[in-house]
Amino acid sequence: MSSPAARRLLHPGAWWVWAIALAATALRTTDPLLLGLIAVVVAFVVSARRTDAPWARSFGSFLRLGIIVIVIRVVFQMLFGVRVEGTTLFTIPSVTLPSWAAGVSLGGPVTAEALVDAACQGLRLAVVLLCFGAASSLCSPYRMLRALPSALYEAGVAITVALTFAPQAIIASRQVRDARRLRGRADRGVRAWAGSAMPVLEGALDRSVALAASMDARGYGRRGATPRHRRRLISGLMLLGLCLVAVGAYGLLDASAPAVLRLPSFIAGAIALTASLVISGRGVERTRYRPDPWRSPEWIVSLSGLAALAGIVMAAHNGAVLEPSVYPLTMPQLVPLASAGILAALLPAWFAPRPPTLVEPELGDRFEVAA
Amino acid sequence: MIRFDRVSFTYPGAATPTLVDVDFTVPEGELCLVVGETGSGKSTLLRAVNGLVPRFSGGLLTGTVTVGGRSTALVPPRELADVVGLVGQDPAAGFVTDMVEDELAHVMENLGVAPDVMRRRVEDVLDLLGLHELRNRPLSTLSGGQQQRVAIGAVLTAGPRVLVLDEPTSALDPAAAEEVLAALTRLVHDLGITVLVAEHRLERVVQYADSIVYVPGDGAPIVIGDPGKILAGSAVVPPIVELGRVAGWSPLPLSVRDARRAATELRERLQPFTPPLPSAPAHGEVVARVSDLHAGYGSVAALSGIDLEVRAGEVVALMGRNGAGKSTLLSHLVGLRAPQRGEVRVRGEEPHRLPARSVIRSVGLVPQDNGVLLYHDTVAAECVAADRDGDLAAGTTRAVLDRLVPGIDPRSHPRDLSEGQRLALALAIVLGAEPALVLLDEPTRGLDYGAKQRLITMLESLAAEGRAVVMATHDVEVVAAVAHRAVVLAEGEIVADGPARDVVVHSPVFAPQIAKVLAPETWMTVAEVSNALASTGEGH
Amino acid sequence: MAGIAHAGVSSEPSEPSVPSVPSVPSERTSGSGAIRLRRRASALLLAASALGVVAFGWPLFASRSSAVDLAHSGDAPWIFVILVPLLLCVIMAELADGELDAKAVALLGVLAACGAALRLPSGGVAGFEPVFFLLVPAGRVLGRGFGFVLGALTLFVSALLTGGVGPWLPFQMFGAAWIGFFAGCLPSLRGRAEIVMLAVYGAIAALAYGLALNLWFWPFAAGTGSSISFVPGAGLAENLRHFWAFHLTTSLGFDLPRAVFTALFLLVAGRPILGALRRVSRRAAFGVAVSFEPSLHSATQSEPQLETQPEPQSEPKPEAVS
Amino acid sequence: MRASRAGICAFVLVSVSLGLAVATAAGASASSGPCAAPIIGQARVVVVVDDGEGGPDHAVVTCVIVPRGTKGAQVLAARAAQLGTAVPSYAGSGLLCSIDSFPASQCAETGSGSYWANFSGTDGSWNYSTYNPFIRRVCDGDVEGWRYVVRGSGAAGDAQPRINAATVRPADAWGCSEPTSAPTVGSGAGDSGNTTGSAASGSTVDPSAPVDGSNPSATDPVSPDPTASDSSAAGVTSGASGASDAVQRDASGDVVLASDSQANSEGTASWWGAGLALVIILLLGGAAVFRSRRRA
Repeated sequence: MSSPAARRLLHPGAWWVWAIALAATALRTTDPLLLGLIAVVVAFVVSARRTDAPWARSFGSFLRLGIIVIVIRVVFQMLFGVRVEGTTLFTIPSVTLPSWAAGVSLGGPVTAEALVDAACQGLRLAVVLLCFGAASSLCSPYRMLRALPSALYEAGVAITVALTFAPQAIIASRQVRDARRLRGRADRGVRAWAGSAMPVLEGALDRSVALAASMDARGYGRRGATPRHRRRLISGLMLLGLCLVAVGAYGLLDASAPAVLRLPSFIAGAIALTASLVISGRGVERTRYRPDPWRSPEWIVSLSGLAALAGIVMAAHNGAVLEPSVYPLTMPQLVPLASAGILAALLPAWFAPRPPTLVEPELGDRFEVAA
Repeated sequence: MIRFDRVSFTYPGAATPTLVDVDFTVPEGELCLVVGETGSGKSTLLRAVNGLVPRFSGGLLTGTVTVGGRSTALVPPRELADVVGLVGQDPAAGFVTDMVEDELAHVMENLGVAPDVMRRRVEDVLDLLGLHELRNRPLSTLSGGQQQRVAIGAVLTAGPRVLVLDEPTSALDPAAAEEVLAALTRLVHDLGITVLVAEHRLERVVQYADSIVYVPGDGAPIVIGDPGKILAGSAVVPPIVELGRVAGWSPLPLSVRDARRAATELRERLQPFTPPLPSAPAHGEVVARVSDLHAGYGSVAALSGIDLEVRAGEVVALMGRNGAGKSTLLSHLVGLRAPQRGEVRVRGEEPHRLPARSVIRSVGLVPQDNGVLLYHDTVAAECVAADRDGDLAAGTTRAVLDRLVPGIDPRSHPRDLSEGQRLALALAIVLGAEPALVLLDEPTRGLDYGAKQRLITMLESLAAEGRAVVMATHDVEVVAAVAHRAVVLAEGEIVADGPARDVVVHSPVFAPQIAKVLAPETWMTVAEVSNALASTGEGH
Repeated sequence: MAGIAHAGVSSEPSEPSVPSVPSVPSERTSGSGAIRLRRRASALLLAASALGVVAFGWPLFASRSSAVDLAHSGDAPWIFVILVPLLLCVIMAELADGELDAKAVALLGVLAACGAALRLPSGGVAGFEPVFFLLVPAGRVLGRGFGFVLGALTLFVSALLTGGVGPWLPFQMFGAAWIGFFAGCLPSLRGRAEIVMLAVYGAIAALAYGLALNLWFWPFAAGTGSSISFVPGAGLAENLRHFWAFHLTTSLGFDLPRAVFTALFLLVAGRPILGALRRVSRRAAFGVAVSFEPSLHSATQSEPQLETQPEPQSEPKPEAVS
Repeated sequence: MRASRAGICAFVLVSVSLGLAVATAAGASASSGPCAAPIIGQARVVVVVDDGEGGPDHAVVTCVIVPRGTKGAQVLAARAAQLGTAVPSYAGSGLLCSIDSFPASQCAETGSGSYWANFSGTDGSWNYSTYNPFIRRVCDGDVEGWRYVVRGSGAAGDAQPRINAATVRPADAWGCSEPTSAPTVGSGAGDSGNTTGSAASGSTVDPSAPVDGSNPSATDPVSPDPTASDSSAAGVTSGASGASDAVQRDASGDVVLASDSQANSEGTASWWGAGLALVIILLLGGAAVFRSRRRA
């Protein structure tokens, strides 16, 4: 079944909901089967629906990062892990660091159980990272900025300017490095790099002044300062939100704190803060040009992610074993409900619209245009 | 529509006012041209229209500037966005977003225009400026002319009644300039928008102008009036007007068409004379030889099969569209790139193999954006550094600079210099090492007539010293004045190579105004004509 | 005293009829430079930053078998990953409110772009973090508010460009923001002393940055049940010892060279960068007096609007305009 | 190029998860079951774990059935497996650090004098004992008490588990001497079951235990008296959410058959599911790599 809609970019919000939900799913299990499932599902969807934009090529590096995380966890376990009695694989000669290095003792016998445990923990973290990687390689940053709340408009504009200008800055630095040769200086090496920084910076700063003038002339920043009464309301909300969040944090950190102080107050605080953002965005007469629509594909994508989360939560509620014991080593079983949910998260690979092929010139042409 | 009422303006910390007692009115629906030397305060004047001066720049403004009935003293520039649209000198520097469509919509988002209206206006402007096929393109991939048109569109969508442009065509090749000017005249005629344009290249704009504001600078009073009358008395005039003066026509012709009508008699007077032959030293030794040069970026081929010889003492003009490969050829000549195929030899050496220190002795390049040559925070420091780089005798560069443009304050920041002064500084840095081959990329962009004249004399003296000069340029008048040879590039190939006169005169695009007026005769510059006429004067 | 307050544009009341008494004259401002820090804003900044500290250092405060101890539940610690971006948003909105005018935004965007571009080749790999090269002088010249926002934006932009939006991003943003902020709080020295001060600060900042981010990553990287992983409720000293061991064994090797690089670069290129920034803050005319006067012999229709700021107020602070 | 490297990484990641799955699959399975009537060759050990937090009912009472002569450490491990909680961790010296990953600090606090004190409640009252779980072997009916003592003396005076040892002790303990003939002890088993249940009070017995496919209940009582096992099963699972097991048994007249068939089906099902999952993972991963290669 191919995408019904024409080629367009999916609403970034949808992708993020999908990815975060999958990450939350991954956090609820150490079952290598489920984690593996999530990983491949994410990878498959990315391979099916990513663009060719520079940021969309980042998934590979997230994969590498995942491997590194797992390795780190295992190595730490081998070096620093507390010795749990189990089937010993091999033994590392044990050393004790000097006291200024906290007198940690390294090495000792390494057991299969400990390794498997560490690897599972690492795999979980790696999969969570993969979910983030998927989101950031599936969404165009420009689109994300368009979805920013109105209170962050200024910051959003600054970021847009930066995103637009960064490639030009790189080209400029290349030209400057060429220019060093024109002045008879070495054109490679660290000194060249440092030397090229200055003219680029100068040019950039000049440009910023020109840009500011043009923005000013084009009606930027008519927002002005917020009127006092709304100002008070906003500050009140922010204060309230911060306090609630602080209480929530305390609840998380102190076991003896009543449970009400934990998630509820956290959520309440978050809501208050968000509300303050929304309100401070109000009363600014500003409009969006062709905002991203939220149509059925968006629903499908976000819901499919949430399905995975729901699946694993229900499975846990039904008492399925999501963290198989490693001592003694037991066979992780396929938890049908959870697996089904995770597989549901594959839907975007077919139901999300194909991204448009964007006109992104080679840097070379850019150079020609710029030169 | 625009009313300056006894306006004077002083920049913060400046001793003398930049504008003194400016007092004029531009009626609705006129295209008004602002002319004047660099630094005479044209830009200040333009920015005063929507209040960027003084609100953005700071400083003291006396008198009142009124636009569409609103005084800039009462309303900040951003509140005037729907009355005045201002397009700066470098359109690319003013872009906020990355896509054409978003850029067009940006101003309306700020003004809070209703979405459906926004959509409609964007479509209108896309059609009005012929941008519809570019709507989904990243701005960075547009050509100069397209960028300029997008920049105009980006202010037009707010529906302003006044449009202010600062040198819209000075960075463009003739074709692109035509695009932009056509768009402008269309705005004036169809929508009755009042347009205020500052432009150095009068020859391009003056024929469209309904009136001219002449800013003499140095506090002299500003003159406004009918183009013909103003230009009669102004110091900066297009070649065609000069010709008119020489030939003693009145009223002075502003367009080639008028001139040709008036020129029949002049052509007869010039019958007996033949234009002087190109004074190229045909047998200077070959400084640079390019043979079968191929180059490209990834898949796109920038140069294919270039063969070129440059001899000592000749000035070669490199012409052609943007992206025709001019810059690429220059960067090969100076050894910034290694040829993919074929070879480049300057004085027998391959420049890209030479170490930087020895390259600068045989070939020097002044890039288009000469700012990239300047690292230091004072002119003096630049000169000293240049001496050190080329291990020259201390003060060499400074001496060269003084010969080119005397009296630049050594303490001033290179980026605060005027275009002409900066070019001179960059050129001095390059010339310090006395290269046999001097390359210039678009040297005349942003130069006014005076600065151009100085540039021309610089180039002539260089040629006289026996250096070879290759300059990539769009400026046909400069080519006509100084170039011995013209080479036209198109899509990475040489389509014409020969004496400047033969190449330039017969091309519809590259022909200078005088040639257009006096065709089929092959006169190119007013100087030639006036010399000829002077000799007739002796004749009788 | 207002850096940009009286540059005209920013403090301009949006309704034209009001002659421009600056809109917030009553509030004394605790900041200077491109972005003014009003009292409320700085208070909020303080509170939010305090929470940020908790978000970074919760392993040190957690009590035994509390919700966050990783042995029990997987996702409680991740709540902080959600919290921090929210805090950042709130701070941004508060700082931006009526303060981020065109000049500040353009400068922010361009500088952030430069920072990100510097970062692109190295990808911000440990041992080489060029962001500080620009961030520290910028915070120094353009004020702490600007420094804070710039720090956050730079890392955000470079993450967007490289598609590296991970859970660590908000924490990186917070860390860099603090560096920019404190760079704006340094004492006003001049000349050689200033450069040295910046270099020292840069080194310290680089070390602190590495330490803070490590502190966040610690529980996830080291898990529990090892002699370098965090121990809920075992007390600060105990945990610090473990963390120190972790930091030492994992990342100090990268942080030290980074600190050295930063210090050296600032020593070498500090002066020109400061110069460039000061020049632009002069050209952008942060905090220069704007004044209109009726021409002496003009009988224009509307009552002449006097808009002159008294000089002492509009005299910009050294940070804003050198 | 990039894509292909990404593909390789994907493969590595997938294979890591596969490897883990296989490795864990290699592991043995632990036994579980209620403290029903005694079984020949098996020892029923009541393990009381009290971390000292919350109220007395916070203590976790579990009945673990292990082969006779099992070492204490294995008993704890089996218990952990049965409850699905984390593995007990030990210091290098063999000193017990944490049960059910409490304290989370593992062995970090041992220096401060806080430790898991061990008591033997086999004779109905708690006796402080200092035994090495790696050495001592258990007998049927043993009651092991573990109490986490904060900054204790490390001597007999330290706090005891807050549960009456007598109430949790199986009345029909054979001790270390094995009888030759199976006795009839319905009431005892029943009451033991009930006490366990009440002491467990819902918070303790892991709901997943009955449906835990990884523990095919090989030791399901081959008991002469179904009612006993019924009541006991009901007793144990009463507090727990998943009473399905008991219910099912009530429904089906024949206990042995039902439970056995169930056990077998579960045992095979786990292998089945795992295999299925692995296949899916391989397919999807391969597809992803293929796509990204083709794109590059």
